[in-house]
Amino acid sequence: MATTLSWMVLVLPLVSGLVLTGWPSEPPRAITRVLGIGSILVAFALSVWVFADLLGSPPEERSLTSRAFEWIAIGDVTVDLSILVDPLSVMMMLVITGVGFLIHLYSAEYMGGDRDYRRFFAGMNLFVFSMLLLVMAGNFLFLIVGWAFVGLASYLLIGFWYERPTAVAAAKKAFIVNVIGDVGLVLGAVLILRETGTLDYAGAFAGAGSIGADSGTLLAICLLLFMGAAAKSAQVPLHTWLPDAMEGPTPVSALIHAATMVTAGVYLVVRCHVFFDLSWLAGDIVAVVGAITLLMAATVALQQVDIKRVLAWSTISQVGYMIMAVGLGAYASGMFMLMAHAFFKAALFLAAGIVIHALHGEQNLDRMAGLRKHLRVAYFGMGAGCLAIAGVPGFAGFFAKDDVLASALAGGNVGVACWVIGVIGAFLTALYMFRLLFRAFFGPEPGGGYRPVPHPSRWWMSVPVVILGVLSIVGGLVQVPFGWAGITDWLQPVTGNAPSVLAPTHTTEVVTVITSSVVALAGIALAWWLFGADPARRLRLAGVARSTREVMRGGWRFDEVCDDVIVEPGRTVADVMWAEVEPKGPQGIITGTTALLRGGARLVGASQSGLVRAYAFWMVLGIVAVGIVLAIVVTGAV
Amino acid sequence: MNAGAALALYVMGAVTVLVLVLAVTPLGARGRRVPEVLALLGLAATVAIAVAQWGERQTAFSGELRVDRFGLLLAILIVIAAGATILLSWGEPAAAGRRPEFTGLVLAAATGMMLTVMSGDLVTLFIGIELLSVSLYVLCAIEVARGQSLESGLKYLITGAIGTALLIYGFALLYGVTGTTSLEGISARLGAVGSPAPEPLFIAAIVLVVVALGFKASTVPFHMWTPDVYQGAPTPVTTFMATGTKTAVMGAFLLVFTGATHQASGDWRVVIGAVAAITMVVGNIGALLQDNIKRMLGWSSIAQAGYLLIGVAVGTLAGTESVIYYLFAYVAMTLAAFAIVILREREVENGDHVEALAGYGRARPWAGVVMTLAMLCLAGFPPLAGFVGKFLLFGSAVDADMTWLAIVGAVASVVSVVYYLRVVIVMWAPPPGGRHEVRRLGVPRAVAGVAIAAGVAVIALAIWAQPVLDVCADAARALMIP
Amino acid sequence: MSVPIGAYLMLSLALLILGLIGVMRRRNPLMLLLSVELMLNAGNVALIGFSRLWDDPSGQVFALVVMVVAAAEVVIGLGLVVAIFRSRTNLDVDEMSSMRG
Amino acid sequence: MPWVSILILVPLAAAVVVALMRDRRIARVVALAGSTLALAVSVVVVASFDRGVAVMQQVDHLDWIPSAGVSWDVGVDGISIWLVLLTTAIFTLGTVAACQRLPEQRGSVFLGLILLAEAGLLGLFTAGDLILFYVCWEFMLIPFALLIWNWGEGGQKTAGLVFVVYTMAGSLLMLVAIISTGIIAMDHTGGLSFLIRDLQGVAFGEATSTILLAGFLIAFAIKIPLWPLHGWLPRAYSQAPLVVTILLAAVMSKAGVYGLLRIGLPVFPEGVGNVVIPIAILALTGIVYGSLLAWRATTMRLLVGYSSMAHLGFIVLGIIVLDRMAAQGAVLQMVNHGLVAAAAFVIVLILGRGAGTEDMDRLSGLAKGAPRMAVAFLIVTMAALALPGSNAFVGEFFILGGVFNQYAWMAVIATLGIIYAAVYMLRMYQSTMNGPVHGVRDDGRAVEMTARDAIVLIPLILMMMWIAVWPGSLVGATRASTDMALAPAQLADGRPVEQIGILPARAALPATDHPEQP
Amino acid sequence: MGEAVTFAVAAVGALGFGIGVVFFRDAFRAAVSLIGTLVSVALLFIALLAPFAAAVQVIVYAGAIVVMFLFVIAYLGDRGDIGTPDRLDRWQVIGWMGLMGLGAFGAIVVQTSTAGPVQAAPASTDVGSPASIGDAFLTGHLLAFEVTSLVLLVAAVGAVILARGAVQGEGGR
Repeated sequence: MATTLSWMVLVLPLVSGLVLTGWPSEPPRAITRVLGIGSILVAFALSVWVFADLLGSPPEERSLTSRAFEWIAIGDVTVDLSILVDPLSVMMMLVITGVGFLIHLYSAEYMGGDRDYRRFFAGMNLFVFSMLLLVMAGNFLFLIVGWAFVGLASYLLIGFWYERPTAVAAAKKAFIVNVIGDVGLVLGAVLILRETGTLDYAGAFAGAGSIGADSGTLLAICLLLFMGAAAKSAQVPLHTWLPDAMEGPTPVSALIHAATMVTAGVYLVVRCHVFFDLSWLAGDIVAVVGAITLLMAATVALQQVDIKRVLAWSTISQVGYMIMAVGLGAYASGMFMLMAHAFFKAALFLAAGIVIHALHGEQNLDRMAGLRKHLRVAYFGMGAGCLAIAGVPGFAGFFAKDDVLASALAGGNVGVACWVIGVIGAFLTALYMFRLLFRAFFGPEPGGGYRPVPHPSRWWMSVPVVILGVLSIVGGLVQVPFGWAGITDWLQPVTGNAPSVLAPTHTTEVVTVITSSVVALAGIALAWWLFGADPARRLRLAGVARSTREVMRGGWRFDEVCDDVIVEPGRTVADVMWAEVEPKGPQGIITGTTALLRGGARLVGASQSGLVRAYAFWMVLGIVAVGIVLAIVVTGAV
Repeated sequence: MNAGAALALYVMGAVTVLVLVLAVTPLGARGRRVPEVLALLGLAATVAIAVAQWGERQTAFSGELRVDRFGLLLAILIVIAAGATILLSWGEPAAAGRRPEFTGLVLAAATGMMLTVMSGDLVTLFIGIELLSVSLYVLCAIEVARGQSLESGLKYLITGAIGTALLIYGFALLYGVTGTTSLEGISARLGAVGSPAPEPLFIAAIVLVVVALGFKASTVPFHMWTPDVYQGAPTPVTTFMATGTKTAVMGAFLLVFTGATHQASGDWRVVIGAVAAITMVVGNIGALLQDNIKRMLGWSSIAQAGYLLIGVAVGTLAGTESVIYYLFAYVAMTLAAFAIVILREREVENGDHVEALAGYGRARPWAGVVMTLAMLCLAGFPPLAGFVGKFLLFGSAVDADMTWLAIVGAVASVVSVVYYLRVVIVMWAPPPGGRHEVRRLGVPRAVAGVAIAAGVAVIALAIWAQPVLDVCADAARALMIP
Repeated sequence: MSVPIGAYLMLSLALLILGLIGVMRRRNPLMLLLSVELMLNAGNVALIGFSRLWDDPSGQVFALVVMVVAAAEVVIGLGLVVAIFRSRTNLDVDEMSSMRG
Repeated sequence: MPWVSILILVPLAAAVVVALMRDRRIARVVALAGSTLALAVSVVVVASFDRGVAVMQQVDHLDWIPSAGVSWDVGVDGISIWLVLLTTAIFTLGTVAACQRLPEQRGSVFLGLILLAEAGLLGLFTAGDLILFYVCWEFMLIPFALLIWNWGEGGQKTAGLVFVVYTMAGSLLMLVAIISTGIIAMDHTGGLSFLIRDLQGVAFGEATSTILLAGFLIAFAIKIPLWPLHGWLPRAYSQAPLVVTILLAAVMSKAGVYGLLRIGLPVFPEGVGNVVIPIAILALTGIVYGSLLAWRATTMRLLVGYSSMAHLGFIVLGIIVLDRMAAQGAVLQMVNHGLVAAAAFVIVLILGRGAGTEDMDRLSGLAKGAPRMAVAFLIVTMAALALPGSNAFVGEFFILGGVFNQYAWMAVIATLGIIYAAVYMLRMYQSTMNGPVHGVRDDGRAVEMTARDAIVLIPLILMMMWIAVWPGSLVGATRASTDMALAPAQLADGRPVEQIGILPARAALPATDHPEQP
Repeated sequence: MGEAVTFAVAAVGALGFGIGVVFFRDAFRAAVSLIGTLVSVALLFIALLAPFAAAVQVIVYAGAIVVMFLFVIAYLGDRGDIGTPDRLDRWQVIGWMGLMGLGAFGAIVVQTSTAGPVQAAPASTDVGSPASIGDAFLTGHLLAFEVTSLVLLVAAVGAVILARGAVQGEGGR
């Protein structure tokens, strides 16, 4: 029963996306809305039904696989088109379709003014389908297919306004980084195929033991898979595409670059936790990368001026938290953070969307202030989001982040180091989020008031923000320290109870709760002092550590380094090939032989002097030549 | 001494004399085509007799003439070439005033060629070659009014005379070593002695014979005269030289080397192989930049002589069989090519330039198709007869483990593709002056007939390759096993 | 046969080479034909020498046939020379290179 | 019913009839009828194909020159079945495209030559006799060469000549190699025969086998084209009329690879061992080199041309590493690349016609006026860069898998090709479709895909989608034959037995060469 | 003994006149020296017991052919011969070397050859007599005999064509 429903959840967005694309001309707005949003709503409803169905059945029967048909039988491996419905994938389905529905609702109005209304919703639906395929795939091959479709959808949506060269470049960059990630995943899958002989999750994980714990191959598998995850979840080396991806419309940023796509990496690590359990080194590497990303992104977010870029860097930082958690083995807390993050980050983005929409596309913080009087809903959304993300006790973020940090503290000395970085990160998060809040919503209006008074948006946009706001407040109660652990119990059948799976102990809970609360409040206070209380103070402090802040605003120069190290050498090699090697090598063969033949022909022609006596002369030489050859042959032969 | 065996030769001789006599009688006057018709009838009779005598193997004139399958088959090919030449020269301006003499001389040359291929004795072989050469000297220079024709005649005569002198000297030495002039006697004498320490005189004989026959077949060190003479002589004569002489001289090569001195083949295989290799390479390279179509076809015939020599150099049964088959294919392709050149020459001034053919394919599609077929066949493109011939020749070379010869042949054919296809390009390219100014001159039916027949032959030889090959195999066996 | 066959062969070889020298040296076609006659004679000497050696008549028959052929060639050669002379004044063999390449 | 012989003779007959026609309209109708009839016959052949059988099926044998061991021997097996269908399908669509934009000069001959090329290619893919294989190999050269000369675009006419002479140089060496193979085999088997199935059992011995294989490989390398011998590719692709380029890139480029798998591996197993590494390195160079040049290419044709060189490098790599999965992936990839290359060139055709120029840098923003074209172009681009989920990905994934099993470092280098594929295909798509509208009148509506273009493009895309959704249907048929073609080479190369698909019961075990060889 | 003397005389004569044929600048003297060569060769034939051949040589060769030469040389006068330097000078050296090589090759061959029947033929056989040659012609080489007539016929027709062409060229009949 659950599997048939899951197939419907998967197929619905695909069908609606294809219908919208295939529609002969631009369909009326109503039909686009019904199809686009309706399909996601129904998908969400069915997901809830599946969730309820799974909840009803005993834990050990919650992992169901269903096979549509034998996709390919090649060599001695057969791959089926199959889906895996288990607590992990259902949880992701809920997040994707739930938050997805709200964002679709929101974008109905946000994109109201755009000519390609139908193309937007088709893209969004195809994105939801790809994300569902990714999380529900039953084997590594269809994971990769889902993975690539998600990359394609994000390419299409980032480059939605394709007439803007910056958007086109951003889309290309995102896609190419995604392909690099894909390559990592493909090589990982191929290595798994070689070692375990199958691509199915069940078979691969069963065979994982035979690869030999902590062996080089296992490490290679984990790192290759993580390479894919890092590209998708924008971790340190491969994160440069996310800030540029803000070129796309805000709902796109909300759905893709906050709630769902960036978390695919986390999902992947959790799904393949069997490999990571067996290789502690791989886990630690992942955790360290998460930690570094967390810290680096937080510092950069502090300096951003564009409202969406602040949120983008904050996403990179928050995902860093999740990657750190799952790296250390705290799978449940990582997923809990993922869910909570989906709620408050979506709320923040949508609120920002309202602001941008109201100010007719204005995204620069310097030209915003005192909006709380005009945009009440945005203020509520942004406020709730900030409180949640900062980890103020009682809000969703607090419980999630606390769970992560508590588990980290219990995870050996690497865990402790991560805990410390996590705490610093929490402080910085509170600082930059409330900087955003205070600069945008508090203080006097710029230039003595907005000429066209920003009018609040209609219900399409307000309702989702409010719902998400409430969720960011309430969402955390699912798993409360010292209370109940909803998420851990729910994911227990998936993550199992391998020794390396981390859970917070009593003491670490207490310590973390105290420290994170103190740190959060300190961050808010500093932010109020810097930006809230006296807007002019910010200008006075502009001179402090100007050069480092410049570097931090540029994203620690990752873009420039990457260009110089990878892109430019490739370009020069290609130019050398095109200008030097091609004309001399392969083309050279042709021009060379033609010249040779032409020379030979001229030589032979010249010898035809037309002089009779010359011919007689050549005959004599011919006789002598034949004589000599024969003499050599005869003496040689004899 | 059964004279009956040589009936075919009698008929040819009689017809030749008869036609030459016509030159003086009024019957030879312009208008009525008496000499040509008489000649064609004679040729038809000869073929009929040759086919009738196909079965037996016998010698006439006490060994001087071997009427066996080998001789008869090549004789048939020669007669076909002669008939085609007569048809091609139907309205030939060069032979305007002196048609009986022209036809008579062609018949004389044909008789000489038949004599060469059917000879069983050095003297007959020599006199056959000389009759053939003398007739062709005159034929080349028959268009007395045109300087180039005379020039080609004299060039051919002078270099021919030198060749004849060397041929005599070679045959003399051969006679000196073996004491007899009959080919069977020579091979018996060589066989009897077993494989002698190579008698130096015999080596000198081989050198001179290879040189002399090489000259007649226009192989490379001795090819210099060919392009000039092919360009200067009237085109039907050039055609006859390219087809008939080549067949006769290859027959002579086979008779002397594969036939008579095959015991000593160890010695001459490499030499002829080397000559063949050089001929193929230089022949093809020489033809690359030619812009006069007759001169280009001259160079191409040099190259084709190289391919034919592969079969001779190998000295085996398979080699001889493939030479004979390739001769059939070669005659067909060359006739087709020259027929179109003649057709073009009659329509436009200096028609023998390659540019003159520009766009001709579009003006006369059937001529274009025939010329394309001829060129593709000469280049060795499958599935035409040229390819089958080359395949058999290369096969025989590899079979006698002279694979290097096959490789040189392959490389040379690649070079040949360039200039053969250049003609095809020019043929089908859009005509220079927009619409093609083909004077609506009536197409001489005889020439068109030869062209189409040759075109069809090129395809037929490929499709029914096996029956033709069986006939060639019989001929080869007749030669090899006395 | 007191004089060995080798001597006759050396003589005929000498004549042959003399003929070849003549062919390469002369530019007048007439003189060329003369040298060719010389080479033909060398052939005849060899032929008749071997005929004597083997005591076999076919050598001499061959020699006689060669003479006939030589005659025919000379007839046509001279005819050509006369014809060319009438169509053009000088008779330089080198001039006759209108066809080349 | 000798369906396979009929399959070859139908286009041949149609070609002759069409070429001789004066009236262009009737010529068009007959040409279309001919190619669709050929497609129908090929469907019949495919329908009556028995998947389990590895050896050649539906064989028609007719002696041509028995004394020289040459015969008309055609048949179909797992490797060639889909290539035959690909050929007839692409040529039918090619004929449709040609009929839509028939050159005014001698249009009927243009169509005739296309059908002639189809006959040659079909002969090549079904030939069971080496000589017939060679004859068809050369026979298809003539029509393509003539097409490039008389109706070539841009620049002088040398491209056609270079193309023919270059291929002929290789193929004539192959002819000598074929003859040597036949004759050397004669000592082993008594009778002279050029049938591949007879030559397969012969143990040539390592040295001879390698030399003979080298003779074949040069010809195949030129045709594929492998890295250093691809000089003819840019000239031929840029100067040929686009309809011809479609046929060249989609179908003719498979001749070399097909020859490698049909003749190279099965007939010379001992020789393959010491050829694997050199060919693999050349293939890898081809992948990287082709991708780099595609990235720097100026016109769309060159970009797609060099990219097809990279893709073919992948296919060759798949075959040469002697791994079952890679080889089966390679056979599937041949079909995939055919479809993708054809679709890409059709799009270049439509863009070139609409915008008047094929220079990518002078066009941009066409998606605004041509949304349907943008969607089609996107699908083809994604297939061309082997996006997971596309048909090309299926082949590439399993080739990578197989190559990874044998030589891991090769697979890693090969992935460079995938990354660069994304770079240059996106460059092509974005520089024409996205950005501000420029270089075309009325907002690019001229470039929009009309119904006429759809007839050619949509079938190709549908076929691609079919393979993407259910590749098993194609691969199932090819497995047995590919394994049989690979087995002797794997044995000779000393691969572990469990990697070998079908133990060559009939074919002699060259390694052991035990006496009771059949 | 007599044979050695005649051989010596004939050899000297032949070579001397031969050099004359090749090197005389004047055409007439060259033709006359050719006659000398032919007569010396005839002498050789006599030494080789081939009297009939010698006779034919003198009558046909010297008598007919060279006379024709003389006649044509007289007809053309000195217009035929031009003193301009020939254009083959730079190749001349290689030509001479080629000839020397040929000569050496021939000499080695002649010295080392062991051709010929086991026992030498007796001196006094009448092989060369007209009777035996006639017999040889009509039995062994009848066909060659017949075809020579055809060759001469062709030569005659050729001469007529060339001559008539030339005459018409100048407006004759």
